[in-house]
Amino acid sequence: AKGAAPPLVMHAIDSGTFQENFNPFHLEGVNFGTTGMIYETLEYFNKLRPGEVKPWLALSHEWADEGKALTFTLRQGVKWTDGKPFTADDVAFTFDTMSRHPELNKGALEISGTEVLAPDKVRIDFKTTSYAKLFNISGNTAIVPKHLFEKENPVTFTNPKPVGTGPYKLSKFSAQLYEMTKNPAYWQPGKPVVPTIRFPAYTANAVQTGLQQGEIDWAGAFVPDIDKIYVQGKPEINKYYFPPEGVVSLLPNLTHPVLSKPEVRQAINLAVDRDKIVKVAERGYTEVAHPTSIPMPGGEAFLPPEYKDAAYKVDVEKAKELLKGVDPAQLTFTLLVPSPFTDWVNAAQLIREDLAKVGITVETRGVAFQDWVSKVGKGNYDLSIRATPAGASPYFQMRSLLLSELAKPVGTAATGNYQRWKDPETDKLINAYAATEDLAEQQRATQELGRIMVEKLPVLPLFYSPAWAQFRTNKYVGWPSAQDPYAMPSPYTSPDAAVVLLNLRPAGT
Amino acid sequence: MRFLTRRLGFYLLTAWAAVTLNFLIPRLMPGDPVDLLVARLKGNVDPAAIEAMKKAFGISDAGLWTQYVDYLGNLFRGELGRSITFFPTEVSTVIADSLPWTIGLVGVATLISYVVGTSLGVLMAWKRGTWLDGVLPAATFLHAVPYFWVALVLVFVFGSTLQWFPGSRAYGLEVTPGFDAEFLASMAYHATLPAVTIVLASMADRILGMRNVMVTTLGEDYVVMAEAKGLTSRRVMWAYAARNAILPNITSFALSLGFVVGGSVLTEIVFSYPGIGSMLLKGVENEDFPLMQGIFLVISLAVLVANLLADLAYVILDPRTRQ
Amino acid sequence: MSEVVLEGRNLTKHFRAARGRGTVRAVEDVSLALRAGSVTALVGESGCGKSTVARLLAQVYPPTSGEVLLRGRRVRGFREYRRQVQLIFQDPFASLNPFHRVRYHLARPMRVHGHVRSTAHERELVAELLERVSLTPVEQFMDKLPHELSGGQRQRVAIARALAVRPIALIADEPVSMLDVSIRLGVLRLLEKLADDSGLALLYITHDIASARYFAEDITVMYAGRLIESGPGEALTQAARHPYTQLLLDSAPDPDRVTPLDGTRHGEPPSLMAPPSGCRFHPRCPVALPICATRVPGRTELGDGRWTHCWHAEAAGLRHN
Amino acid sequence: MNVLEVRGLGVDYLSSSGAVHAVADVSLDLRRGEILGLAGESGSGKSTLAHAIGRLLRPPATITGGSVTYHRAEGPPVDVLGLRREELRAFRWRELAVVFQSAMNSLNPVSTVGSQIDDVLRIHVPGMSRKARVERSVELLQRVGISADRRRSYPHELSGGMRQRAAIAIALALNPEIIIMDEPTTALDVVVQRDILHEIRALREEYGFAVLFITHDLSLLMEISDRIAIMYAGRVVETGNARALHKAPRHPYTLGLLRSFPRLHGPREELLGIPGTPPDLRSLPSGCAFHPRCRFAFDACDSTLPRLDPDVACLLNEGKGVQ
Amino acid sequence: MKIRIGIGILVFFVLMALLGPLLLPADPAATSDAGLQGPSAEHWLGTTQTGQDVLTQIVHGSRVSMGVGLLSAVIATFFAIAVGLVGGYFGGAVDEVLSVLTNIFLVLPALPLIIVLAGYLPQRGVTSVAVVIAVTGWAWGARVLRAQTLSVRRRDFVEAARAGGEGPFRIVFFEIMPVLLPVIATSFLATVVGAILAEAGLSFLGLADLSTVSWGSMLYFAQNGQALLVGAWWWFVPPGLCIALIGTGLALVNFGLDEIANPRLRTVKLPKEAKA
Ligand SMILES: Nc1ncnc2c1ncn2[C@@H]1O[C@H](COP(=O)(O)OP(=O)(O)OP(=O)(O)O)[C@@H](O)[C@H]1O
Ligand SMILES: Nc1ncnc2c1ncn2[C@@H]1O[C@H](COP(=O)(O)OP(=O)(O)OP(=O)(O)O)[C@@H](O)[C@H]1O
Ligand SMILES: [Mg+2]
Ligand SMILES: [Mg+2]
Repeated sequence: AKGAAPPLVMHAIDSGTFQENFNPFHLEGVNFGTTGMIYETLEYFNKLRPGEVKPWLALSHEWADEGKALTFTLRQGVKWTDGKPFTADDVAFTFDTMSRHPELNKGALEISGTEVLAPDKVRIDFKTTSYAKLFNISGNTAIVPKHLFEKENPVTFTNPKPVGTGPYKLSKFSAQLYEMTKNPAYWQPGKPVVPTIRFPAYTANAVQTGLQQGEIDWAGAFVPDIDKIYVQGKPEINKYYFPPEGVVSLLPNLTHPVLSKPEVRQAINLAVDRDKIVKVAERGYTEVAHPTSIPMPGGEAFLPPEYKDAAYKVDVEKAKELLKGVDPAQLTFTLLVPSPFTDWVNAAQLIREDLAKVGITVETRGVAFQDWVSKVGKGNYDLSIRATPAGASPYFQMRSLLLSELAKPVGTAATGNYQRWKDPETDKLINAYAATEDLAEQQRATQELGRIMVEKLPVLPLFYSPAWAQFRTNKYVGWPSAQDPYAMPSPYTSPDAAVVLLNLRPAGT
Repeated sequence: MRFLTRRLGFYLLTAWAAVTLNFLIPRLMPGDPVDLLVARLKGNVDPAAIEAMKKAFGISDAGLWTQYVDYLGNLFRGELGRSITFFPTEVSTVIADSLPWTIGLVGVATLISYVVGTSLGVLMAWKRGTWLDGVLPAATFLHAVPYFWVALVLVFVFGSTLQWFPGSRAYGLEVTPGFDAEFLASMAYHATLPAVTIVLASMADRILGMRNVMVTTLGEDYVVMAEAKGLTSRRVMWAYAARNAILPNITSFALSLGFVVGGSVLTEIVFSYPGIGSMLLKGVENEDFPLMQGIFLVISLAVLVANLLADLAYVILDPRTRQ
Repeated sequence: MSEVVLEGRNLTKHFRAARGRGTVRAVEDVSLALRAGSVTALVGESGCGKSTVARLLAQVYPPTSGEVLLRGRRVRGFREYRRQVQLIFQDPFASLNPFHRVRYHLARPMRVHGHVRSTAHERELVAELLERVSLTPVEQFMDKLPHELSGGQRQRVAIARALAVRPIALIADEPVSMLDVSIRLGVLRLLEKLADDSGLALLYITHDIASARYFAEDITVMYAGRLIESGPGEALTQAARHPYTQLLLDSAPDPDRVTPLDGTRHGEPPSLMAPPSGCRFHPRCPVALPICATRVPGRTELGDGRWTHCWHAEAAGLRHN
Repeated sequence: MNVLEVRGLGVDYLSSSGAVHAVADVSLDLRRGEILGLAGESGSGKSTLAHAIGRLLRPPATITGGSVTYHRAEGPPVDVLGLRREELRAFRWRELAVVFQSAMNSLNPVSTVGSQIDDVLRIHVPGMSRKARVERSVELLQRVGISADRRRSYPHELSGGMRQRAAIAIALALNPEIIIMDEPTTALDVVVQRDILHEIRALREEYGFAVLFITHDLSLLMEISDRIAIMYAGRVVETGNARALHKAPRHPYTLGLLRSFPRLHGPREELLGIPGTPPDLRSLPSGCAFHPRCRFAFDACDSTLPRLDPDVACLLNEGKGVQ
Repeated sequence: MKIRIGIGILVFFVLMALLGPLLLPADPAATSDAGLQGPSAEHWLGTTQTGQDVLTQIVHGSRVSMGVGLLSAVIATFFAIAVGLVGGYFGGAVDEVLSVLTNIFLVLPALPLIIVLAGYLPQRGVTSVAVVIAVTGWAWGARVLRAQTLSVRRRDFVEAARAGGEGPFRIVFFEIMPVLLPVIATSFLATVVGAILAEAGLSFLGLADLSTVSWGSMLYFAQNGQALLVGAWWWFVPPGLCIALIGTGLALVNFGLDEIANPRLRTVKLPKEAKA
């Protein structure tokens, strides 16, 4: 009937079935929507506009004690869906729980204690300077109700009947489908507009058919031929938007005697035709990365000024020139890619073709995902391709790409800096960023890091890893766009998806 | 009876070996689940949390032997641990949720394939030289087509193009699980294509196996004698020839169940069927030791039990093994 | 009398029955001697243990108890024994490997036992063997596969193979029962000739007592795993002393028979898993005495190399003395 | 009075390497109540002939010509080869029963002896009550010397002789006019064989059926049969009264066969045997198929095919055979 | 007849594997701008999404797929012969141990086993995949061979060879094995089919080396590129069809072998008369 707004069908994560788990502390197995739609964070960080922070459950935050104490002022009048008020106790409880249970502390926050200063004021104390972890603290930690969680073991609790502060409530659950309906008492008046969200289970295969047949309103899927399968000649309704959420780079293993030579990396850099990779392997869904690797647009302020307009150019002759001093017999590498990532496998093939032109022999080897994770983690590879997530600001990306602390010896699994870049200057810059709250200073440090990226080539950025988002405008409009990137458009990013939902309005308005 | 006792002993031994291998194999896998988790979460986890997570997942650094003893002890108590992929759900819950689907699908499909395939095999042997011989090349072809290829073609033709049958899921989104007619109908409707895949791809084995044994059996004196006795063809064919020819096929049938289950992994994946095959692949992809072990164990034990049942059936059907 | 070449003394063989259901007492206390240049027949119904005796003598099976002596000595070495005692099987269709040519079948034993010096020598020896078993022209037969030969020809190859190692004793386990009547004769004659010419000691195992009469000097009759009577062929077939031998003789088809068949049923041969106590024949014996059911009759020597195991003979013997 | 007349019957086995003429131009009479012995070397076509008479041949065997006529005690003669399916079923076992060589193989290993008798009764005597059928089975078994409690035994639980008796009991179930016995005692030892032969004769006296008794043991036939037919390479080469044949065989092949059997009693006669080997039925020697092995062969033998005229097929002495 | 059709199919594919890459020397992985084009004079079987020529891929892939099949069948058959013949011939404790081993491998779900073993290998190339498939695929053949050996070992000619003084090694490999050749051939051919299918399945799950062009990896990419949904049947159908055809060919040869060993299995033309 007219007037009754239609439900929105959403597909976030490929899955055959759902398990009944709505515990926001969990990383895996928790159903999408738990954070953002049911539970909320203190603040909202828009990754598409680094530096933009919006108050959410907290109205403001304030650092003290050289980044070791953080005080939040909370929003008043927010209620849990069971009617109990949201207070500073809940916030303190949430952070206490994380410090009590390190396995739930995914952001590795070094919490030393919490203190409730007033019903709407709470202070969290840290062992070390934690300016750089603000996103993890306030942007990525869902606050849970103390009065319900204190009775449970948060590690194993599956929270089948979640009670949150968010715009939605869980209304129905089965292994193939769960539904959320709007929280009538939500603290943002008149919102949300979408009354019901349905989450049917789709596997990676089924989702393609689902998109083709118009079953899904909002998805975040890689679609091999988006025009044919999804758009189907209706670009006005069947829209998509793939902003960057990180960078995919070619990793040269710097412990390799040949690849550790800058001129070799330089030659590779000049030989690889990134435009073609983007067009053929990535089907034009994304863009060639900025040489600093900083996601664009959005990261302008973090770019070193002299490289603002830098771009890659293929120069086979110069590459050959650079390789003159290297024994051609040594220019043989294997390029390790995870087989399931077909676009990377194709990209690897293109890189192979490009490098062959400058006399570098590359053997591409596709391996199982876990094998790839293990080999790259332990540094047992020559060349590989890997994505690095952007995080709330380019700093996070730089840190995980370059911090020498992360580069473990070959044979030990690393959690970042897989190419094993060791440079004291880089480390100094990264530490400088973390030691300040001042945005300008942070930007300066990041610019320096960008300069290192361009000049020393610790890794070779290829293209931005796109955030997938397909959405239809026949039911609702107001989706994020390149013109208005108010949140990550992908349904699988939290809490951004909730922010998007709160922005939707019925079509035709 | 002695025969059965001996077999039972053998199965226990095999079960123990399977359990032990199940324990060892996942531990020989490269990488570890937390690394994978980190990789899949694209670095949203800080390394400091990893140690704690390992502990929570029950990944211990204890010696292999201690782990083995613990593992056996837990098994005896029926504890399979918690899944890592679906943390903190218990593996037994995951299996309990998915196993019925597989058993239902694979069980019914295998049963159909067995009954139809065996009957066809019998008929083909009986009516050699008629048009039924034409089934042979068709069966041969189906025998050689990859399971998933058949499945994908079926999905494309009957699922996407004609839209006669759903190409994914175990039941419609609109129905709520429960034992009512609507749910059961939806279930059967959704199971059609996957079942057809399994039947098509596994029936050939049954047809060919039965035909060959049957042809040999038809040459036996007792079949000629039955015919000479003036019995009806039906009776000769079923009570004399097929009844005997089925015996050597029982064992191979039980063993092939393992292969059918293996094949159903692919089928389940194509059809997004929430069975144990999909779970297995998920477990393998995520190096979810507890889940993989649990599923390994269930499949192995199921095949063992099927074999034991086949032995039992053999004893019941073949008076020569009684005594 | 010529020298005893191969002798089995008190041979007993028990098998464990399939799936562990008790023991099969296949052969019990059998003593048998083969003499050079002479054919000894072992006669008995199917399943009475003839083949087992053959295999015990050939040391294919180890005896449960008793011993096998070759020229009065125990021989230990596996190859050494094979070189001296050879076995010919019942079924010429099964005893030749369908995959190997005649030449291979004959050359292998010679090679194994080191009788061959060179390829040319081997060929010569093979030709000689074929000649001995009358498979001529030799050239033609040498390269044939078993399926290209008729039954009689195959059995000749099998015999030639046994001869290839130059044994001193040959055990023929029903060598002609699978052959057509019309060609049996040729094979039997060949065996007879080998015994005569080469001085082989030959054990001819058969269930056809009539052929034993024709081809063997001595006949030993076996029943349900035990020997029951033995003696020179002619004497034994014309005047059997043991009731079983008599029954066997009466039962054999004989177109010349004048007396019509009598109508008594004789029952089935006993199971070797639970053989009858005492004389194993007593349940079927028309003249059984009470003692037959309880005690095993000993050997009664009847003179002229004849002896029997029967309480009647024993009683008669006692009376005579 | 003939109960069965075979005229000019021919059977070929078709195969890729040429047709095997297993039975060629065979004519044979079976008189009411007699035992007709059929002897010949292995492969001479005895079983094929018997199967042809019972219409039991399976592909690749084909009847190439001739006729088989059955004469009831009253009523018109029956063309056996022309019977339609239903008529054939009635003919089988009511009029003609078969006992095969090895009873182990001709009894269905998975059903009891009793039920195999019951099978026949149920199909052929539809009105018979269950109780009556059981009684009849018991009666039949007792008639051949098997105790009633063996009715529930499976074939493998019986000894060889008992099995053969059971097969005969099944053959007697409907009091047929003709029983074909294809080497019914070959697998048995002589004492048991003797008992069974005796049984057969006694039953024949009692019921008056005619027997076609097939074996390759000529001396056995001489003893049991009334008349004898000798086959060689698919043809009947001599027929005649058993005694007469024994005393004065006329075909050189019969003579050779007779002189191949060592005798148990009387003087040691010289054994002749037959030189050479049986012929390949695909390419028979021209003329008389026996001539390459015949010691009496003369020129005409390799060109002229002798006909059975009236009792012997031999060119010697103007068709009268050896004299 | 059957065997002839079967051999015909096999010869076709063998020729394709041997000569094809010489006739079509282009790199099968080479990409071009002409993506997702249907069959044309230039691309007989069309192109993939990244503009690779499907025909070139099929031809080059045949080497890999058939190579994997052959290699793993050779290895598996080797194991099967060793375990089956030795166990069957010697019997006793050796046999008990070997049959327990065989049965365990029969019962264990092969797919995860394959993944584990693949991960355990230093290299995950075509060879490794073949080895891994073989390691999980020998048990069936061993079981069949053991059963056959058990029956052959009791045959007189084996006894005769033993009585003639032959040693056990010679008996197993020169007396028993030749007789089992048809069985070995049958099991070998069946393993080839199994291995080709297993490789395809593994690739389809993304668990094999996908940077090598094989029919399995083609299917994987076709599926990932949703070839059917975008209507690119020329991309999806040929690899599957090739696998099926080669499997059919092998199976037909197998039936032929069976029929030679057991003539009763032959299909026959019934003469009109006998049918009635
Ligand atoms: N390996 C064995 N295991 C168990 N029992 C056996 C074995 N070999 C023979 N027997 C049993 O021993 C008994 C004697 O067998 P054997 O083969 O010696 O008899 P036979 O007189 O040669 O019979 P036939 O005339 O049928 O060849 C039979 O009951 C048989 O079942
Ligand atoms: N299915 C068949 N295909 C081809 N030839 C066959 C077939 N069955 C039998 N023969 C051939 O037909 C001929 C006659 O066979 P048949 O069984 O009638 O002989 P037989 O006299 O009964 O022999 P035996 O005494 O061995 O039983 C034989 O040469 C045999 O090889
Ligand atoms: Mg024997
Ligand atoms: Mg016959």
